[in-house]
Amino acid sequence: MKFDAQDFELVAKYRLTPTIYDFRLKNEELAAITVPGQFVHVLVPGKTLRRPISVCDVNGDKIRIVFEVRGEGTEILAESKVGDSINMIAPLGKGFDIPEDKNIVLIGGGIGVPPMLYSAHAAIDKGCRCTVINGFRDRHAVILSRDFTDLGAELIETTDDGSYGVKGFVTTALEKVIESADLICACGPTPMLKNVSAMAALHNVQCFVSLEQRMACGVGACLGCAVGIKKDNGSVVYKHVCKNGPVFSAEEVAW
Amino acid sequence: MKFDAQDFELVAKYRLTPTIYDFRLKNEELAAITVPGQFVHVLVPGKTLRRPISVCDVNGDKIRIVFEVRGEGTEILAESKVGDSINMIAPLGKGFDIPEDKNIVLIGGGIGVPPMLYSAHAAIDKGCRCTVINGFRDRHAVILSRDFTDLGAELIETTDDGSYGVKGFVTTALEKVIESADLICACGPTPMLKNVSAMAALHNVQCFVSLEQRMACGVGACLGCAVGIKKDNGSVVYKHVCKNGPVFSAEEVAW
Amino acid sequence: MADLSVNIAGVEFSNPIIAASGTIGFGREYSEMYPLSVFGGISCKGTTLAERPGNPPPRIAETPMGMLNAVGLQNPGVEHFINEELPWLRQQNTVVIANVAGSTEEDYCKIVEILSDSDVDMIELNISCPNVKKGGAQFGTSPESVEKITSAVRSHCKKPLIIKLSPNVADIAECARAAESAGADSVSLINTLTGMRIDINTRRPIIKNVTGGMSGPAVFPVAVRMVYQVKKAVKIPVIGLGGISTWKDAVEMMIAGADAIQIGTVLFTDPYAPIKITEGLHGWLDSHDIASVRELTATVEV
Amino acid sequence: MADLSVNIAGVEFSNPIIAASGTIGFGREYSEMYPLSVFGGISCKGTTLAERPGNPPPRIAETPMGMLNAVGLQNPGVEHFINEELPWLRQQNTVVIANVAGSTEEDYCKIVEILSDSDVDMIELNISCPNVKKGGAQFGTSPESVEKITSAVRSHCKKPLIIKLSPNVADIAECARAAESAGADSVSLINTLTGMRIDINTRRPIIKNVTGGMSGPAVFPVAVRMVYQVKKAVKIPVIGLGGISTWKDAVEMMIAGADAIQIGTVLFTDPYAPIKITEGLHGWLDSHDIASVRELTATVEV
Ligand SMILES: Cc1cc2nc3c(=O)[nH]c(=O)nc-3n(C[C@H](O)[C@H](O)[C@H](O)COP(=O)(O)OP(=O)(O)OC[C@H]3O[C@@H](n4cnc5c(N)ncnc54)[C@H](O)[C@@H]3O)c2cc1C
Ligand SMILES: Cc1cc2nc3c(=O)[nH]c(=O)nc-3n(C[C@H](O)[C@H](O)[C@H](O)COP(=O)(O)OP(=O)(O)OC[C@H]3O[C@@H](n4cnc5c(N)ncnc54)[C@H](O)[C@@H]3O)c2cc1C
Ligand SMILES: Cc1cc2nc3c(=O)[nH]c(=O)nc-3n(C[C@H](O)[C@H](O)[C@H](O)COP(=O)(O)O)c2cc1C
Ligand SMILES: Cc1cc2nc3c(=O)[nH]c(=O)nc-3n(C[C@H](O)[C@H](O)[C@H](O)COP(=O)(O)O)c2cc1C
Ligand code: FES
Ligand code: FES
Repeated sequence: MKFDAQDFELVAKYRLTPTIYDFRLKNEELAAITVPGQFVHVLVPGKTLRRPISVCDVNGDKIRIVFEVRGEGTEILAESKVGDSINMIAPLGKGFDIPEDKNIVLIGGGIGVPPMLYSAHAAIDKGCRCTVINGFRDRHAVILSRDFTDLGAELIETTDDGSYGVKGFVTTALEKVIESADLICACGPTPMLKNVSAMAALHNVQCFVSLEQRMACGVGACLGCAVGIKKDNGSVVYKHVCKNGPVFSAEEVAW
Repeated sequence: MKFDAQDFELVAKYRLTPTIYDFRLKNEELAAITVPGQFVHVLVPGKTLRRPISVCDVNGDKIRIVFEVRGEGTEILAESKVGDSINMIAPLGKGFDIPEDKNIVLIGGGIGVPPMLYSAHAAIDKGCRCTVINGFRDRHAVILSRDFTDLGAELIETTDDGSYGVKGFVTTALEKVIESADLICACGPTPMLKNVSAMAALHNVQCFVSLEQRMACGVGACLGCAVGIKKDNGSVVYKHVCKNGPVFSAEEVAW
Repeated sequence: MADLSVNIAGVEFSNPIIAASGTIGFGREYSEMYPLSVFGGISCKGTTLAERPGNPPPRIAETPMGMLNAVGLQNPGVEHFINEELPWLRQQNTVVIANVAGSTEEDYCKIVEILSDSDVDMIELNISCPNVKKGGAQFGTSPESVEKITSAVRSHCKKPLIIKLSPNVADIAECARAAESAGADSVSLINTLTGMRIDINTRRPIIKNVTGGMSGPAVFPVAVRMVYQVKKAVKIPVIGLGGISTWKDAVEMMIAGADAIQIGTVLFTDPYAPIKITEGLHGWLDSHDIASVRELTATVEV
Repeated sequence: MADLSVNIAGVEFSNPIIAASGTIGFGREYSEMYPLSVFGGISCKGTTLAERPGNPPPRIAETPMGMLNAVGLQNPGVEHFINEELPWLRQQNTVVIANVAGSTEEDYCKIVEILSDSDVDMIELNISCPNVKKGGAQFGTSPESVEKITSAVRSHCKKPLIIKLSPNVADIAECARAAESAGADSVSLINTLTGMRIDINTRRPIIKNVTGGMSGPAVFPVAVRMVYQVKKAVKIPVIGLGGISTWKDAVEMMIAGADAIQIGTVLFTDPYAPIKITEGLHGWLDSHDIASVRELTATVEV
């Protein structure tokens, strides 16, 4: 089995900010086979399409997801109660390929921060030196700081307005640490990923990014979640975020 | 004000049978102006059309409704929790005209029983002698017995299969008491109402029936809930259950 | 606060929200809940020359995020409308639109002539009612028939004339063009999509008329698409409707191409929808520093 | 237990539930969750002569009880299908239907010729894809064009031929009749209704292609109506689809006139839908003492 649609029991629920929720969900079978960067496709009662949410962390038989209420679907999801069954197709997609014993820089922007926690978790387990740069709009949007430092990652936090941590974008912070990096993994808004990719290319550092696209099936069948990918000959083909991604090598993305 | 769409607070909720629920809802303004035989038009989350439900009783600022789970809408409604706000357009329609000091026979069939409770309540308040005949499929479907006897009504209960009360239909019981009746009021399935009406006509007793029809607006604007009504000249016109009814004089209904 | 007024074919509306024909009758019932002036205008129940009994029940069925209806144009006839309903409606401080249906071209012309001498502000021609056996639907199904009925009626019509288009066609933009070239002052769209539901236990259609007209949120994406296509095809004002239920839908419909909107089915779900939509429009326009709702029309960037 | 098998144009299906084209690809992904033999058949992703890149993203939008898509026929071409997908699919113990699209009549004929020599069981002609700029849609918009493309393809087709009809027409029964008289062995309907959504903040269409095809529960009543109309118009088997999401919907669609059904969008909501629908059918048929699902077809009493 690579993935399946099954019920997960919501065993704990926290509110990290007024709009961001932290769910802990239990399913022994499916939690166990998840790797960093993969996502779950969540059924929302009353909605035709499921919502893709990255796995924020895995602990034993529990999956953690952290999501922001953006529209109707995530609003309904946020109303779930501990004890509820939530149907998810999991685990989905191709995650980050975390190497052993390297200098790795993980970058999260806003609601792109959660998947980097599981990545940091895995990187530290694999003996990497792990620098995490998380960027937020302002101090009210900051999430998961303790989770990263508890892991033993070196954490740099930036806010656009300087109301918390370093003022500026993640790239400002990245510039200072990029020289010693073997690998960069990033998740966040497209402009941020584009800038991070450009900087990585400039410094010749390998870089992987996690992309978003609107999805229907979530498993690679409907071809809905297209993203332009450069082929070796320079031409662009559409690959699919749910199956070929969400993690892509930065240099192959046709931004 | 004749009616309005407002929130009612669900203050108590009981389950009378595995599929029948008893809701007590509070709204001072609107509860106060309701008369027996009127209904409320209930908003169901996620559904385009509201559900019409008869008022089962009114006590001060509280309205009571008793409904059966039939399809998706009533299923969602049944999941409401005490403390929830339920939006209802209320009170709607033309109810039973309960006279003073008469011999009145009230007949309820199945889920047509609830509105007869408020009618009995009003009839007894107005000094009527009140005989109630309630018919059910079998003993598992019997509801509200204590409520009627507590009021001081004379209660006759029938079941189709004889598993409780008198075996047979309400008309079997009606036949025994009709001679002394000044007025019959009935609510229930159409075949029952038709038979009751025929018997009333035969014995020359005035009879009013509460009809059902699928509704959209519930207030008389969309002309959706048509029912054929005989005019004096014998021709049939469509009137509307929500506005001209749900209570009609039995002799004017074009069955 | 932003200016919500719009002008359709020379008629001023205090806001762009019009009650859709057939969903609010002649307004009396909803006036129990709030003043009808919350609507920029009201399109009255479809009116025919003579009284019509309408279809046998059931006339209503629920569908996923929508409904079917086959009321069949039950109405008291145009004389009754003018004598009994219009005087009262006239005092409600909202634009009054008569919605007209007929079985023959002569019917349409005659009733439009009668209404032209009445106090109504505008006439909306329902050439697309799918729920009556004779007449109605066939006038709206091809550009040729739209052109023919519009021309015929035009010469009898002294009021601004709105042609209401059917979505049950292969190319609605062609129909709109036909209406425009035949002299329509505006088009409104969409009327209902023809649908059907069956009770699996009785194996009978839920709607006695067999088929009915589908409306409500389910049809909204189809309506947005058609309004977008029609707006590109004609110069006359476009009134957009079909499934609008929130202020966001209203904004979306206007951005797609609507100069004004109508709301119907949502009134059944929430009678207070027009008030909520107005409030939502004000809030959104103000927070985006948009001075007039008219600035939204047809601003979609493709 | 009731017999669920159906026979469409000489091809035996173990049950009447077919995966709708474009929603299950070539089946590999869903086979991770359950054997594809839960489906009576699979209609594969629309295949063209040459590989096609498809439309730029976004290709998907949600709508009330439905969705829009404008994938734009991204597919690896017919040769790849035959060489890389078909051999595997053949072993999955389900009827394999190739779904074909083209930009020109010649395209259609050529690809059908190639598929006629392959191992597929049936060919479904998508003459109604609304999401590609060139070709596709215009073949399905009038009875004349349906007749023309069907006749042309027929003479090249050695497999049972299903014509898939577009709902974006004024009279779908006419289109079905045209397909039948030109030699179609079956018709399937409905393809998607054209719709549009706009992001009010960016004022851009959510779907990059501007419009997209609407599917899902919202369209179910339209599909039921059309299947009912088509079944009355033709003698060839009718495959009904559009918004089916429960076993009750499946029963309703068959009662309306379908000999078999397809399910698409519901797979996104619940991949296990085919299994639940099969179970539901068994339960309902048995409790009603109906020996075969075939007894349901076209039994609506009007
Ligand atoms: C691989 C992947 C991982 C993600 N991980 C997370 C995460 O860990 N935490 C988190 O908060 N969000 C995450 N997102 C974004 C999340 O999927 C959207 O915020 C969510 O789908 C919005 O749904 P809604 O009901 O709130 O919005 P609506 O606007 O009601 O959604 C309407 C439709 O658009 C889709 N949609 C809207 N925005 C997006 C988006 N940004 N990406 C994809 N589809 C979208 C919805 O899925 C739905 O189909 C991820 C997206 C992807 C593709
Ligand atoms: C005036 C009036 C008073 C009523 N009082 C009561 C009551 O006190 N208790 C009670 O249990 N039921 C009552 N009913 C019936 C109740 O309205 C239906 O059982 C209910 O609407 C079914 O909704 P659903 O979501 O369960 O079914 P669904 O099948 O999901 O409903 C689909 C649509 O059909 C309509 N519908 C289905 N059955 C009926 C019906 N019998 N009458 C009218 N509309 C229907 C629904 O309102 C909805 O619009 C009353 C009906 C009317 C007209
Ligand atoms: C119950 C009902 C009755 C209707 N009667 C008419 C009518 O008489 N004339 C007309 O032009 N449209 C009529 N319509 C169509 C509506 O005016 C409107 O075009 C359609 O419902 C789509 O809008 P909505 O989704 O906002 O309801 C009716 C619709 C409903 C639901
Ligand atoms: C993502 C997606 C892709 C589709 N691709 C095709 C296709 O390639 N060929 C085709 O004939 N129909 C295609 N369709 C239409 C479906 O086969 C079906 O006709 C439609 O979705 C209605 O059924 P449903 O509501 O069950 O999904 C596609 C539908 C979707 C949602
Ligand atoms: S969502 Fe279906 S292919 Fe990605
Ligand atoms: S439900 Fe609208 S008139 Fe009765």
